Amino acid sequence: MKIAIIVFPGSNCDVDLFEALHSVCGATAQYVSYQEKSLAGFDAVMIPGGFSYGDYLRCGAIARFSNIMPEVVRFAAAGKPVLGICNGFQILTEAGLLPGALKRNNGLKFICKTTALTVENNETPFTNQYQAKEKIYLPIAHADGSYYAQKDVLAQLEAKHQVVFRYADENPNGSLNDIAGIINETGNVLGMMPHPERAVEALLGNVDGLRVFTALLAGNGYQKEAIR
Amino acid sequence: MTVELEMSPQEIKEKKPYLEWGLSEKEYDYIAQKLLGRLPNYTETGLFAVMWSEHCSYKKSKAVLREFPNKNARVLQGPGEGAGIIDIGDGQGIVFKAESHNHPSAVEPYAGAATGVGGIIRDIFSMGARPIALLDSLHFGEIKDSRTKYLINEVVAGIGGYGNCMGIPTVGGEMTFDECYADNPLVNAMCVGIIEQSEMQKGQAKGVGNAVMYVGAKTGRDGIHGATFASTDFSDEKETQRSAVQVGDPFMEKLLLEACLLLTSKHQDWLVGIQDMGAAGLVSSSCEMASKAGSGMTLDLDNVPQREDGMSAYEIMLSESQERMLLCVRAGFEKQVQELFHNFGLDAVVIGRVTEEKNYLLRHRGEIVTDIPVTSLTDDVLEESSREKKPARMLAQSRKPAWHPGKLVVAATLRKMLQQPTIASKKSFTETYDSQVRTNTVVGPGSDAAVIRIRQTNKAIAITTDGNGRLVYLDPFVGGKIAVLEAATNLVASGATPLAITDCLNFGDPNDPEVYWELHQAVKGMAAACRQLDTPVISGNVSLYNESNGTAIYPTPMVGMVGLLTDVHQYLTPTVKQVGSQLFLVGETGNDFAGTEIQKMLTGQLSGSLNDFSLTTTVQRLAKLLQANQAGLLESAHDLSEGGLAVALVEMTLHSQLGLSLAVPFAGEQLFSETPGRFVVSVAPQKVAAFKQLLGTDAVLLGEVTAKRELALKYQDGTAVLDLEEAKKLWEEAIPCLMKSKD
Amino acid sequence: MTVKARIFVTYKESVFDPQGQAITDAVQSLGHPEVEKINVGKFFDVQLDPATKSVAQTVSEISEQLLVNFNLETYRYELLEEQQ
Amino acid sequence: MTVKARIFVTYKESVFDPQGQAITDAVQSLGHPEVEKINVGKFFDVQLDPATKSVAQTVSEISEQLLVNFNLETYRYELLEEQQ
Ligand SMILES: Nc1ncnc2c1ncn2[C@@H]1O[C@H](COP(=O)(O)OP(=O)(O)O)[C@@H](O)[C@H]1O
Ligand SMILES: [Mg+2]
Repeated sequence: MKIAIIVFPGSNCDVDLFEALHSVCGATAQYVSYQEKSLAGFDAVMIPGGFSYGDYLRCGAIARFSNIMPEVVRFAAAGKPVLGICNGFQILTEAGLLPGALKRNNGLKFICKTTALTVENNETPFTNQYQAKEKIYLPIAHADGSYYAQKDVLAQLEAKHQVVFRYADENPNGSLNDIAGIINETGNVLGMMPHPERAVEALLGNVDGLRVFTALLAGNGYQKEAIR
Repeated sequence: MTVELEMSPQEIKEKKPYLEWGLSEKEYDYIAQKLLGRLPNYTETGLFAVMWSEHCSYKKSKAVLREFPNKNARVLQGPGEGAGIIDIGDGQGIVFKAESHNHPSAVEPYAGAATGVGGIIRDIFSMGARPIALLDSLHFGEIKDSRTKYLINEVVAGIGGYGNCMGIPTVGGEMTFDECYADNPLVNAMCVGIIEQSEMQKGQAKGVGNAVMYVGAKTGRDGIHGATFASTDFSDEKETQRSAVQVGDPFMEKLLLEACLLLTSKHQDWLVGIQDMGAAGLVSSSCEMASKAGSGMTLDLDNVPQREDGMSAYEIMLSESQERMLLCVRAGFEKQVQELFHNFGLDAVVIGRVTEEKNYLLRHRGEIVTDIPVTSLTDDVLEESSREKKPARMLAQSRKPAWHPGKLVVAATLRKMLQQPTIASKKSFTETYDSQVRTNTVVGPGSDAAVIRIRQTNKAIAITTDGNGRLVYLDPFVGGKIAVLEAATNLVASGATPLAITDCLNFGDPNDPEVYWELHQAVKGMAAACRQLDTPVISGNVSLYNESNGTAIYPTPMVGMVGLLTDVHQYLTPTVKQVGSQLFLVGETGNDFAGTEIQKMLTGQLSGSLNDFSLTTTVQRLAKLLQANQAGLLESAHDLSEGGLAVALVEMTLHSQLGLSLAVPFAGEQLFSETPGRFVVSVAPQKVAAFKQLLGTDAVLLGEVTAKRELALKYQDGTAVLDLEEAKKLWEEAIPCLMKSKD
Repeated sequence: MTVKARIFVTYKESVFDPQGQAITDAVQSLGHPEVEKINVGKFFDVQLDPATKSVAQTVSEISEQLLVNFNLETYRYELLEEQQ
Repeated sequence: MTVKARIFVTYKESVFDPQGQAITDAVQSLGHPEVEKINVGKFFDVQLDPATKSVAQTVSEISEQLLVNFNLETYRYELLEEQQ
């Protein structure tokens, strides 16, 4: 499996994602510039965290107009896996690949800390190595991670099991329904505020994020559902 | 914007506007008579004023700084460049420097702190290094009035705002609170980078005909006279006259960082030298680059990218707009460099050339606005000798009997002490810093030092910032020794061998002989400790005139120290690990109460003289502890600092579910004594014999780790029991509670 | 010719605005009981040349494409007087 | 009685506004050459009871105390129509 890591001006978790995939998981990963117009040859796309375009205007708002984004949209429409982490999640919502939006944290401050999460949906290509309702711990690091969607959208997300991760002990940012990560209806585009790539090595004190990557790399047959 | 009509050279001579810019009459006369042999024009006078300011020339502190050791076999680059470099083997180096942004932060705390961070990051990547960590050292007034709370919130937000956006983790630092910093907070930031030794850069402009290129953000009227402003003390009156505040753009700097590193790592053949534009912007970067290489330079100011209309030569040269760098590019490669920067969406413009003649020639709107010898700005500064006098308060103190807390109710005292802001948890602030980005942070904020893994090797570095103005105030020499020693003990407690330091010397007005004496003595003390530890000073920064309305801060030298772990897995944290492990106190405890947290808490003021101590003995102790750790004998370690043994013991349990049962061989109040150079370590039962043999009488067994969540203490004149869950709560909630309280 | 349009962007009523709340609280605690509520919004002063495209059209295009996130926000605009 | 005042806060002219620059660039690259420049500002809609203190006084007090950073910013305000 060959994974594209999209690099926007201001992305800064690109290296972390690369190291998690390459050094830790032994996967083939490659940086792809926002200026590129093709994703040919890639089997999965990941959009890393950071401050694309300085988070000016709204997080992810300007990045979504890059050359590469129509290609990411096509890639997603073809049912191939797309993962957006933190700023990547924000970009996916701005691009309309995921519903809703991410607002300023209720506490108005940037927060970097480990949060408890429940895996709400373990039947996605990214989470099928977790147990249903498993409690895991992943770091967050964001100022704008408060998930918002209108009532009907929220109801639909819940009804269709599109909420993948939920904050468990404490809601750090005011997200509606304690949402930390959601997947699209077809089950191939995941956006999450917590950083699984920061939790893949025992040396750094946490390996709870590793299975997001190993699940995808193992490709446990869940894509068949994604491709309608 | 109105274009100011500039004074003629004759008018300058008569009206003496330079006095307000910080140039003395003696200096002006020297420039006119000895250096130029004519009257300097408006622009030239401005250049001299800013380049000869303390901030750029160190004219007052230079003599003192020479006392610092700055070489050993590991030093690849000492003071004099953007940052110092130290060899860590495998062809790699660690690059680091600290810088103060006290005055800008007092005026505009968010932007001041943010641009302080931005500036120190540029110093690191101007050397060709990838920044890998940030630390800070912050000193504020007591958390009681809304102004202080505002300053704290904004400064912390500014530091986080810049570092987080850059993707450089803020991994540690220190924060203290004392009324002396209320109007003059100290905001020091340190940046650490990693470099391939083959890619080391210098800020030099050599090779006749080579291009001087400007890259990055456009120039505006920001912070004009910022550098000279930093060199004169504040009074409320001046505060209203300040010039435009510099605003940072970390997004721009992130692009600049990536572009510059691409240039320095992949295109060394295009590049001759690189330097950031920091204090005194274009003038200081360009003339330093020329003077270091013994070159001349001409600049065409019309080519400087400008954000505002009608800027004068003076304004263009002195602007402190952020996120700009100056390059010297080999003739013929200008296009390639331009293209490289354009790919990042950045301006890159040829603004001048290196010349044969040794003069500094500036053209603006068809006129020559400056024509002076390059070295006159950088090398001919009149160094000022200063008068020194031991402060009267010290003489008075030495005649008084030493302060002693008397018999204490230990548990109650300890509970109260855990709530002192200087000791209480800083998590509510450090949590707003991204401490993990780059995924190399093995130990982040909240331990003795941060530990950062070096990828592709088995190594790690440990980093800490320390300073204790209270001790330096009572005795600058001994306090200076302790400042360096405390940094070293923090590294050793993290498992690292200290390598080198950077510093920020935050002092008052050096024209006051007592302040100058403090500066000199503190540097002597720091230098002595550095020599004993073999940790040279490879970079640093001086911030003088830290006074407001005539009252100086405590003299507060900040030490930033970097250490090496040859095996990352040997890192240590203070947290105890398992029931049954034995706790040892390493180092002797005396009656050291002058300038301590207990003195401040109980009396509200500082008094007394510090007891001097032997650096030789202490440094030998550090070496033994490192040896013990390398032999795998230590499970956890913590050095003792503010609050003494009592506080350290609680800190070792805060992040565990365990307790301690101990008996200490001295009186209750001595639990709060702050004798420097001490540690507590925990040792697994099967390692105790080997540990005892190695440490000998230097280590005293205190007791063991228990499963009960309490600190049970026996001491010579009593016993105490502290509920650790309660203690943790007090420690965690103290600062959030103070920050929320109404005035 | 150049005209200036000011586009006002605010959260929809139903969206909680933590900043507005925090500012209201802060202002009241500073001793302003006369202040009942503060809402925060942002505005964009757009300087544009209406020769090829009407102001209304430019404004609606750039708002929809970029300036406004319709999940959360709504907008209005007005033309600014020249002397402004 | 309740009145509404709108306080507009903008950067002073000489202060560098990176956000405005980034948005201008983005809008232009989206195919809007007719847009020359975009400046960003924020506004506060203050709902207040002018019984005890005049609107002008409240506005100037809260602007100075909290809403405006005079190192960098300036402000203006206007009264909003009731129907708004
Ligand atoms: N302003 C700050 N920024 C980042 N980390 C901080 C800051 N203040 C304190 N810390 C962290 O809190 C911990 C305790 O700090 P301090 O009490 O100064 O430790 P020590 O006495 O061991 O030097 C350290 O890990 C330090 O990194
Ligand atoms: Mg310590």
